[in-house]
Amino acid sequence: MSTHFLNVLWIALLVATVLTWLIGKTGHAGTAAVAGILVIAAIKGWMIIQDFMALRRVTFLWRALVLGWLVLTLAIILLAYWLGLK
Amino acid sequence: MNAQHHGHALRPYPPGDLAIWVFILAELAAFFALFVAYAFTRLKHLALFDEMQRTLDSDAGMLNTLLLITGSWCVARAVAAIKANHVNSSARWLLAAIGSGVGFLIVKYFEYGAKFAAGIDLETNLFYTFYLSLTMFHAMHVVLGMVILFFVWNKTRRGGYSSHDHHGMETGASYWHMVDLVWIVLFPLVYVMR
Amino acid sequence: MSEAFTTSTARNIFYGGTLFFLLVFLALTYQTEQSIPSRDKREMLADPKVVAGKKLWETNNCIGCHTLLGEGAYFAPELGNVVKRLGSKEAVKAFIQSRPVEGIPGRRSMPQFNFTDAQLEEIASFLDYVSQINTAKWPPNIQG
Amino acid sequence: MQYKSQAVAKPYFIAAIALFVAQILFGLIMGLQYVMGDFLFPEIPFNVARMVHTNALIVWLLMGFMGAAYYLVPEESETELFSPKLAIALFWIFLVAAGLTVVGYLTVPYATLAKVTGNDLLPTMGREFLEQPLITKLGIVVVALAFLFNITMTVLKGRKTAINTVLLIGLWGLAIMFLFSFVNPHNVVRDKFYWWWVVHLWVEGVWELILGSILAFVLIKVTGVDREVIEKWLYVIITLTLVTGILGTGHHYFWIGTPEYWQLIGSIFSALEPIPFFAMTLFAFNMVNKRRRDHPNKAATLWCLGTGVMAFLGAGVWGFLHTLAPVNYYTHGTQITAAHGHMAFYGAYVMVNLAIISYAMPLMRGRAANSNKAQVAEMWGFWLMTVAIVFITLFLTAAGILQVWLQRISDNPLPFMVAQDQVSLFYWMREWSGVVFLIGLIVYIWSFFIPGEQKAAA
Repeated sequence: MSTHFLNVLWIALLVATVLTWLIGKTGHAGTAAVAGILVIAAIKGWMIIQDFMALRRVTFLWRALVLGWLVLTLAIILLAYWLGLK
Repeated sequence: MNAQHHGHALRPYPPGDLAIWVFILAELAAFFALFVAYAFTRLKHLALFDEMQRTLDSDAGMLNTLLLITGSWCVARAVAAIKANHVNSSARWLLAAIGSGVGFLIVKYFEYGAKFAAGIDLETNLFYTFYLSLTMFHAMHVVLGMVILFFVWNKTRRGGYSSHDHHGMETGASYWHMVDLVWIVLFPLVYVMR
Repeated sequence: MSEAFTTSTARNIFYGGTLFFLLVFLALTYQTEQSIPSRDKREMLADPKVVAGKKLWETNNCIGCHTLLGEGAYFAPELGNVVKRLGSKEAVKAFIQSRPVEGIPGRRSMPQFNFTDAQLEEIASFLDYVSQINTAKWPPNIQG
Repeated sequence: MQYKSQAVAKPYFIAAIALFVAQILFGLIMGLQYVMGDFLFPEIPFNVARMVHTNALIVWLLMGFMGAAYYLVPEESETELFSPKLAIALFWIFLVAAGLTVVGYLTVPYATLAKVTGNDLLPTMGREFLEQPLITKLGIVVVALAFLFNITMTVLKGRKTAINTVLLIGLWGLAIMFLFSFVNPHNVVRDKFYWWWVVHLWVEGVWELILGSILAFVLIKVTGVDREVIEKWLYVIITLTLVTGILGTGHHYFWIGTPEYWQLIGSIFSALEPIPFFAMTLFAFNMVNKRRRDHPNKAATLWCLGTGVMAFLGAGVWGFLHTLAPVNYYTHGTQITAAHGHMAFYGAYVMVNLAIISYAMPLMRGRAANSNKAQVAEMWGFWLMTVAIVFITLFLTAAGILQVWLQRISDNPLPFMVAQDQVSLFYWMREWSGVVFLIGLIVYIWSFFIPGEQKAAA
């Protein structure tokens, strides 16, 4: 993993974090905000798992376990929020 | 080791010791259960959760996210450095990661301090039960991660790891990334989304 | 496999993980001790009858048939809320006193313990104390 | 058997099985009292039968653990036991104390027993599972300390392996947690809070370490799989056990006056408690599949596999069924709890004891394994007892569900005793399953008396 790529990733994660924070700060709520925030969280989690944890070059099973955790967790949260928005 | 950089062969096991991965998966399962419990309890008490969430300090939450991401990045750089046999540089990156952990705890100290000063505790209401259980449990993981990183740093600076042997460092690094990963879900869930 | 998974790491994780969760548990224990005075009606323990009643409860092995706040044997009714269920301490005392020595043919029966009036008052006071503990709305209804 | 002193385990195992018989007989008495309320009344009231049933269980499991420790520690440490004489002396002290306690339960009213055994000095009696008189409790502490001294000295002078280290941690934990049986505050909430430190942190904590190390030892012996591999599994399993089990204590703190955040913590961590049991099942089957030798003792292998499966079902699945706070609100203190208790104790602790007994007894009697005929009888015992416990559990679960419905959920909740009458059919079926269990136990014991025809132990 090149260090340059790690640096770019780091900056991207920082920006994404500020973005999430801004959505909350500006008082956004409801379907669009929840969906946006969860998508950002998914992307951030995905980057961390693939490149910081370095599972990108590991067999499918291990990646599936951890990425699956991320997707399942966010999906269930989405479901619970969606039920609350109805 | 070459295959890892250039080839297409997939490694059979994740970086670090398998034992830590079993532990990581168990921890992820615990946090999964906590997150799901939070989301569905909120569903039953929407008004309370939305109202109480506004009393949280989302600036502190954001700052802590930045710190943990930075800590994760430092550890990733430390692993990259040791793979290039840059022992001193690797040790410095580890120290920086521990530093970000210290920063996280300082922010938490002020955040909790404000809450406790307002007389809030685990039993104030259901939202605060969740907020405090989740974040304190996570903060203890930060502490554990720092303890692990401390041992890894100590061994690194004594020349215990090299480009050939950094199994132990990857073990500690994997745990630290897990602590970051969990927070990536926790922050929007508890501080931001409504 | 052997390189990916070492016994020494597994051992260290065992010690570290156990210590970690033990500390969390002890911290929660401390918090619980700080917090329960608001729920456990400890002020009622100032009455020596309640303390004596607990000892009678124990030395007659009531827990061997009954549950108390849901813990014990499941052979006889829950007693954590029995004062409320029967309506008064007097009703509880009357029930205990009325048990036939030889039991009831074909049915479960509580033994006759031949308590004195003072002892009956102590047991009833103890059960009254337990019935006032804040149990997070358990049991679901008066039947226990 | 590689070391002479391992033979001290034999009386422990024999006494364990004898107490096992007593436990089952009193279990059958209680089962009958559930449907024929006046059976043996007032001679042996239900609470007395129950004390004998549960205390005999605890004592025989402890006897088994001690026997297992005496058997496996010399072999693991590759040295003779520190003091075989002490081990034999402790055996008689423990057995006589246990016998006298049972005689006390059966012959004197409990209140009188409390009076004459010094309960007034330090009231500890009359709490579930900790009914033993003060002097018996003190005796247990003395025996446990002397036993631990003996075992620890043996390990210290010999080889330290993961198996004997984990066993030692488990046994020390067992002794230390037992000290909380002397903590009995007047405050019922605090009384219950610390009572669980003995009960829960035993069976869902340190006992699982003992279980894990005994199972690992027998699996090494019967499968010939590398120690390295088995020891890694052992560490991973016990890590998962304590990581989930310590905070899992919270599932007992839902409704006893403790703060309500325990509903969250207890639900989460006890929901994870099946994981170590599942890992144990995988472990047992994996090791047997990877076996490098076909050990002549097929029965011992069967008990090991049985432990994996039944502990997972009883402790894992049946525990999970009613551990989440919203479910437990309705099931707390009903026959559901009894159903879980029966299968969990049998699956985890009874079976692991029978596994080490099955493995070690033939060796102590001078043969590698029992004759084919004896093993077949033993396996019949295995299946009869295991199937019987499954049915006991199923019938108690059915009784529990019906009880919860009638007494707690329906629009017109019935009084306890009325609901009990409604479920009596299931109690009858449970009692008949209990009879089958007893038959299984008799067959199991009979298998010890079938002569061995196999060659002498290697």
